[in-house]
Amino acid sequence: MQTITIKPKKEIKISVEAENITPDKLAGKTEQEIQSMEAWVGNQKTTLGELFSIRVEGSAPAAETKIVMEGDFARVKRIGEGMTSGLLIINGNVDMHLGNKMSGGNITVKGNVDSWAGREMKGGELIIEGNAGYYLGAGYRGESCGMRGGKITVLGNALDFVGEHMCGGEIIVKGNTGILPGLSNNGGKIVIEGNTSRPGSEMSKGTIIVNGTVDEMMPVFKLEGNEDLGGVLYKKYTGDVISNGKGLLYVR
Amino acid sequence: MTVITDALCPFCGCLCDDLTIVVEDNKITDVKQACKLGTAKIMGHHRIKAPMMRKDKNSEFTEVSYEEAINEAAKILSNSKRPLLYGWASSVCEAHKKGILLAEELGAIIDNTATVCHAPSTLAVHEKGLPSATLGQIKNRADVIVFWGSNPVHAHPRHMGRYSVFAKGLFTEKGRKGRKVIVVDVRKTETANMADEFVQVQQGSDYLVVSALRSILSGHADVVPDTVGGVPKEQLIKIVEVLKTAKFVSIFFGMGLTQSKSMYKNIDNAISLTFELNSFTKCVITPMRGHYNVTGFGQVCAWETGYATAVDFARGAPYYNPGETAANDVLLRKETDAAMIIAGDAGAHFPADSVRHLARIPVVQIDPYWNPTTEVSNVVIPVAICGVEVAGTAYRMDGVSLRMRKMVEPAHPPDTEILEKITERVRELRGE
Amino acid sequence: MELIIKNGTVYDPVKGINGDKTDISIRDGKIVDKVSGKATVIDAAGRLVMAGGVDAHSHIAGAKVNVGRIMRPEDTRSGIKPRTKITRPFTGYTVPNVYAMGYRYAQMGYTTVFEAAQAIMKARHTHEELEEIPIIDKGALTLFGSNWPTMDFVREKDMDKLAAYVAWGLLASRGFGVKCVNPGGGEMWGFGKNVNGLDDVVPNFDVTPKEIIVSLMKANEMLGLPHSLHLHCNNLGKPGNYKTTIASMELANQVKASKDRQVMHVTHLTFNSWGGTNWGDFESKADEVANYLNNNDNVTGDMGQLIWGSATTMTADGPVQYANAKLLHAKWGNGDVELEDASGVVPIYYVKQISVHAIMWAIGLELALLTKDPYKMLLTTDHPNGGPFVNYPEVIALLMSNKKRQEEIKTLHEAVHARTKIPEIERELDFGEIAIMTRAGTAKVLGLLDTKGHLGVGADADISIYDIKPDQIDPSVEHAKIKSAFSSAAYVIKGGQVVVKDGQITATPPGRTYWVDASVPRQHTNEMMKDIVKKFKNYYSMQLANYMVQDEYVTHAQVVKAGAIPVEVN
Amino acid sequence: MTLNAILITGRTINQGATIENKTSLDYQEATAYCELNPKDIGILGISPGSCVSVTTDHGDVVVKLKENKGNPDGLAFIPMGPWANAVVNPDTRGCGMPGFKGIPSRIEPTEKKVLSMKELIARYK
Repeated sequence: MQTITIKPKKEIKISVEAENITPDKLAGKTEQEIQSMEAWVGNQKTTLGELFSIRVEGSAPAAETKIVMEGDFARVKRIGEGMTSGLLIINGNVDMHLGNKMSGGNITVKGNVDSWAGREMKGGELIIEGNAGYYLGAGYRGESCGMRGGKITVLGNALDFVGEHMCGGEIIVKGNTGILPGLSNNGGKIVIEGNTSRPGSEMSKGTIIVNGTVDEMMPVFKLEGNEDLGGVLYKKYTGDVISNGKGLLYVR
Repeated sequence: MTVITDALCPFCGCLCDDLTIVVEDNKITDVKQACKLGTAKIMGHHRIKAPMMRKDKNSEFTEVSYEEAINEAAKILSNSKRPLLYGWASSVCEAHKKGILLAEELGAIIDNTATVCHAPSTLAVHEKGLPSATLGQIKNRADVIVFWGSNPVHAHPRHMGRYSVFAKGLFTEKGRKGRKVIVVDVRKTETANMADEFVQVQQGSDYLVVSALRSILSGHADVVPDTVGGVPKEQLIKIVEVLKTAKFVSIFFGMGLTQSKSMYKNIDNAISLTFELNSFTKCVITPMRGHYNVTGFGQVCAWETGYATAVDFARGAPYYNPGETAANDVLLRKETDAAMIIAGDAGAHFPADSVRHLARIPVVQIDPYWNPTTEVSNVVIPVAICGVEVAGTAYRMDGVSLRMRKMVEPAHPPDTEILEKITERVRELRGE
Repeated sequence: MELIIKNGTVYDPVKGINGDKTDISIRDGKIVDKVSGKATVIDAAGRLVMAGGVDAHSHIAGAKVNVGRIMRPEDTRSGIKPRTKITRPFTGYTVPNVYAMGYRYAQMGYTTVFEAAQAIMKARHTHEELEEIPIIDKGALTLFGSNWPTMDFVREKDMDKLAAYVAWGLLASRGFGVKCVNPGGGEMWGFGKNVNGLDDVVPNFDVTPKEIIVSLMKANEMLGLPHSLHLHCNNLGKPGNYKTTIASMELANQVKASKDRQVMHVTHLTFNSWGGTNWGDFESKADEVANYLNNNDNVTGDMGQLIWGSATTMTADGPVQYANAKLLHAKWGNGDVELEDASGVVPIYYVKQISVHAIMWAIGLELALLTKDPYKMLLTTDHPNGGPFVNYPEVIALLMSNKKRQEEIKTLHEAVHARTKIPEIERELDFGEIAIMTRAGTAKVLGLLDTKGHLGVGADADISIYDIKPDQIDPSVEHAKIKSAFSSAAYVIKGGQVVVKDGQITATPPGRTYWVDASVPRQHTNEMMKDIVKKFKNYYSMQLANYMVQDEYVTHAQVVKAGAIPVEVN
Repeated sequence: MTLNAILITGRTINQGATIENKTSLDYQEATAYCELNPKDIGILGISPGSCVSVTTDHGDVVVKLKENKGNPDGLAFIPMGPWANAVVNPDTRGCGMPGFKGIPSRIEPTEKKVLSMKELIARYK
């Protein structure tokens, strides 16, 4: 087991890009090695050591590596990018693109995350105890596929475009979401415990379950009747009818 | 007296190229064929006379030499860790190229005024493409014209005469009489008053209305409720009928779509409607671009960087993600630590919080006119007016590029020259 | 400035040099007989030396290329390289930015590339991009196949006016040659329709694709243009279209060449050599097309080879692109140009296990291997339609190695066995044949053989040196080495300047832009212009005075004069 | 006396004609106003030409009241420009575009005067 503890040295105003902070990249490295790894502040190339105090205990492969981040990372982007295994625990807020393209391992955030968390995620688990920003588990501009696998859980709320272009995997939002969750869903599962608006537009596959209220329904769904899901009765819709979509939308 | 014919108008995205300009003693004394907007710009307004600087935003400006101002601008920009180069719409493509090079040198973010106008249209194009046509194709063929969330009577006064509603062409010899005009808006505008069919949408509901039209078009009227976004179902059915039985449909859209609730997804959806209508008829869709060369910046930026705008060069390679790298994103997050505003007016057209941040950081302005950006600037460099005093390239709203003429000799240097000198000075400061 | 390349193994088919050790002397950007002792020496040390590559058909600049970029940020991000002291950033794979376009061609040893289609009305845009593409020489072919003036003059059978219009259109667009895409189809796409064959009548204009093709070929020869008519056949993208393709090729017999070259170049034949009647019985008819070429000397073609993975289709063939977008559920860019033509852009992903794609992959290779004379079948991928040009080395390796082809075939949909001939073809091309398909042949087809495509005295000093020793390599076995060497030239010399060393860009001079200034009798132009003036007054959305590409947009022009018919002196 | 309205901003021809002349009174007249329909104006109980304060979650601004019969009930319009931007929603919603349309607002008569462009921007310094 290797544990790496990372704390900001000072308040960060200009966004830091720190895609090196993943178990894959830090596993087996010493404090000194990690400190000398690249990070960017705006247009300035710097090192992780300049920005963060880093403590390393033990040495292990990525799968047995735990990164613990203490403090405010609200201006640190791309943490956990592409991670394949290991643990990443953030006791604070984080900036955009958390866990983008991750395919394994586990990220837990105690605070809030900014937009594009779990973008193009392929596997692993992302747990956000606070709120999420826009485009949770979505895709990159122009790509036809967003999240493909893995699981994202948000205990708070998420903003617009949750799971845009999702092709697989699962997103659970315990609170409310903004507009257009599951837009162009092509095979993912989204569960919204709270309220939302305009869910499931252009869905071709996948499932969206809304347990709260739907503020505005898209006029693209066919009401199929009621269905019992685990003891709860839902209105079951299929769509999007425009493209003969096979998506399922359940509204309580 | 000199008479310049076939001159181009440096105001809106219509880029009218049939103006006649009368010049006497290097002064424009008459503008013919232009609309109120074009005439006002070409006839000219009060100008900033000389470069100005000040240390503190609340103190008065002092006039300085161009050299001093350029030197200070270069210092401010090269000391910045997160510089923003914003504006560009009221400038020619030749300046855009210089600006992109400067952004590369600085590791800056470069963004243009589309960010508060049609950049969402570009986001939609990433999703669905853009089935469009040149304006003459529409003039010669379109028998149904739709204006959605746009008000050309105010924003593009000659559009309807030259290209759309009234224009006559090979297959549209009857002009207005042979056309059906549909206007979709949240309020009854002057454009709506000229329509054969006005569709009043509840503010923010455009996305739902487009989807309802698509559902009806695909034979699923059954899933559409009695009213959608305030529009009765019967009217939606009627419109679908008009659209699918037309010979050539042209949809024009404006900020009513880009700026309302579902933002770029409105356009994304409208492009899908366009796509699907092509199974029944010919249909094209075109953004009503605001500034005369806001389209040009997107074109130049795309061929130089691969992305149309909001490009972040911080790490030496272009990175693009509006919502993260657009001008207001970085201003509102208070990330930007210096800005250059050129040929666009962030002070007037950005939300208060963004302007508030500009008021806190060093700002360089390059512009012919005194405007709200001047009020928050430290260094102000006046330049010649592109398309009036400087020749160069501009792109019409339909992506057709044209060469702007020079009408009179400028008293100020062109922005290309200022940008070149700033770039040179930046290199010197960095010891390159 | 003098340079000498010593000890290279030279392939220069034009001069009959086939792997000989020959020194090449360079002065002031040209190849010369000899240089002084002060010349800088490059020791090629037995390595492969060829003339700089010449590409006769690639979509590198202009409106539709930029539509591709704007539509595809996901493509832009896939090829990113930060700026260096010498180079601007590289971006994109199928739709690279202007810099990557020039750099990547140069890195492969290509020094001249022609953009395959520009509408006159949007030519200014093409030239803005061409001006920004570093290093390589370039030019653009201008679309004439659906232009209203073309169709009017064809209907009126007024060849003088048509020739005058072509000459004027080339001047207006600073174009190099006559491109004709799905003739008549561009006009019909104006109302969402298409032509279905050579004898369909275009409504309102009362002409057929056949008449347009033949008339444009005649006008092309009347003007003695360096290049022939460059044809994208009707019915592209439809199973069974090989019949239309061959019928189009037969039209070449109606016209006599004014120069030592073909009268018709039929482009991206991978997309036009299709048998079958639908996607179910879709099959290759490359053999029929190759057979036609083998028996006729007035037509040439290019491959348009398909490459696995991401591509961006872009063409003036508007209707085919809508069909593609529908078929693929893909995003769709459409760009009708008033009175002139159409265009469309649709991304595609070519997959080995899709039968149609596997067959298309085979068609390109069959065309190249079944056409006996490599001067008749140029190497292209119809960038970025079949795939991006950076894959030319892959195509070269496939053509030089049956072993590689057989390995590849094993990974493909089984349809490649039953519905193509590729598994049985054993031919392997040699370096000389590759030099023809990528240099000598392309230069000849373009009519640029005086200065391009060879290493004789007087040629432009555009030279590539590859890290292959032809006498020590068996391309059939060592195809990976072939691919890697052609991907990253050891040296590239452009206009006498070293621009690439060990695959890295070392200098970025601006290239030149070729365009053709063809003269016709003034009275023909005057008569023709009466029509044009009317069209601008009534139909165009812009003024005639603002239409033509101004000198400011072609700052490194290489003007080729043409005009074979007797020209009156004023 | 108070009207809750959805605010939109946008172009007008006079805003455009004065856009390069932003220090002028013409520009202020062309942009520092709020349009409501006669019914909504009736609710406010004042006449066009009077000053109103427009307050949103994002700020407040004083502009002149104008009548526009084309506005539906509860829809307010302020031409794009610094006065409108004092109250628009800055959130770019992951797309780079601030909220220039669809902002819930409270409109009230006021005794305060419309600030000049310079005074308005001075508030941000």
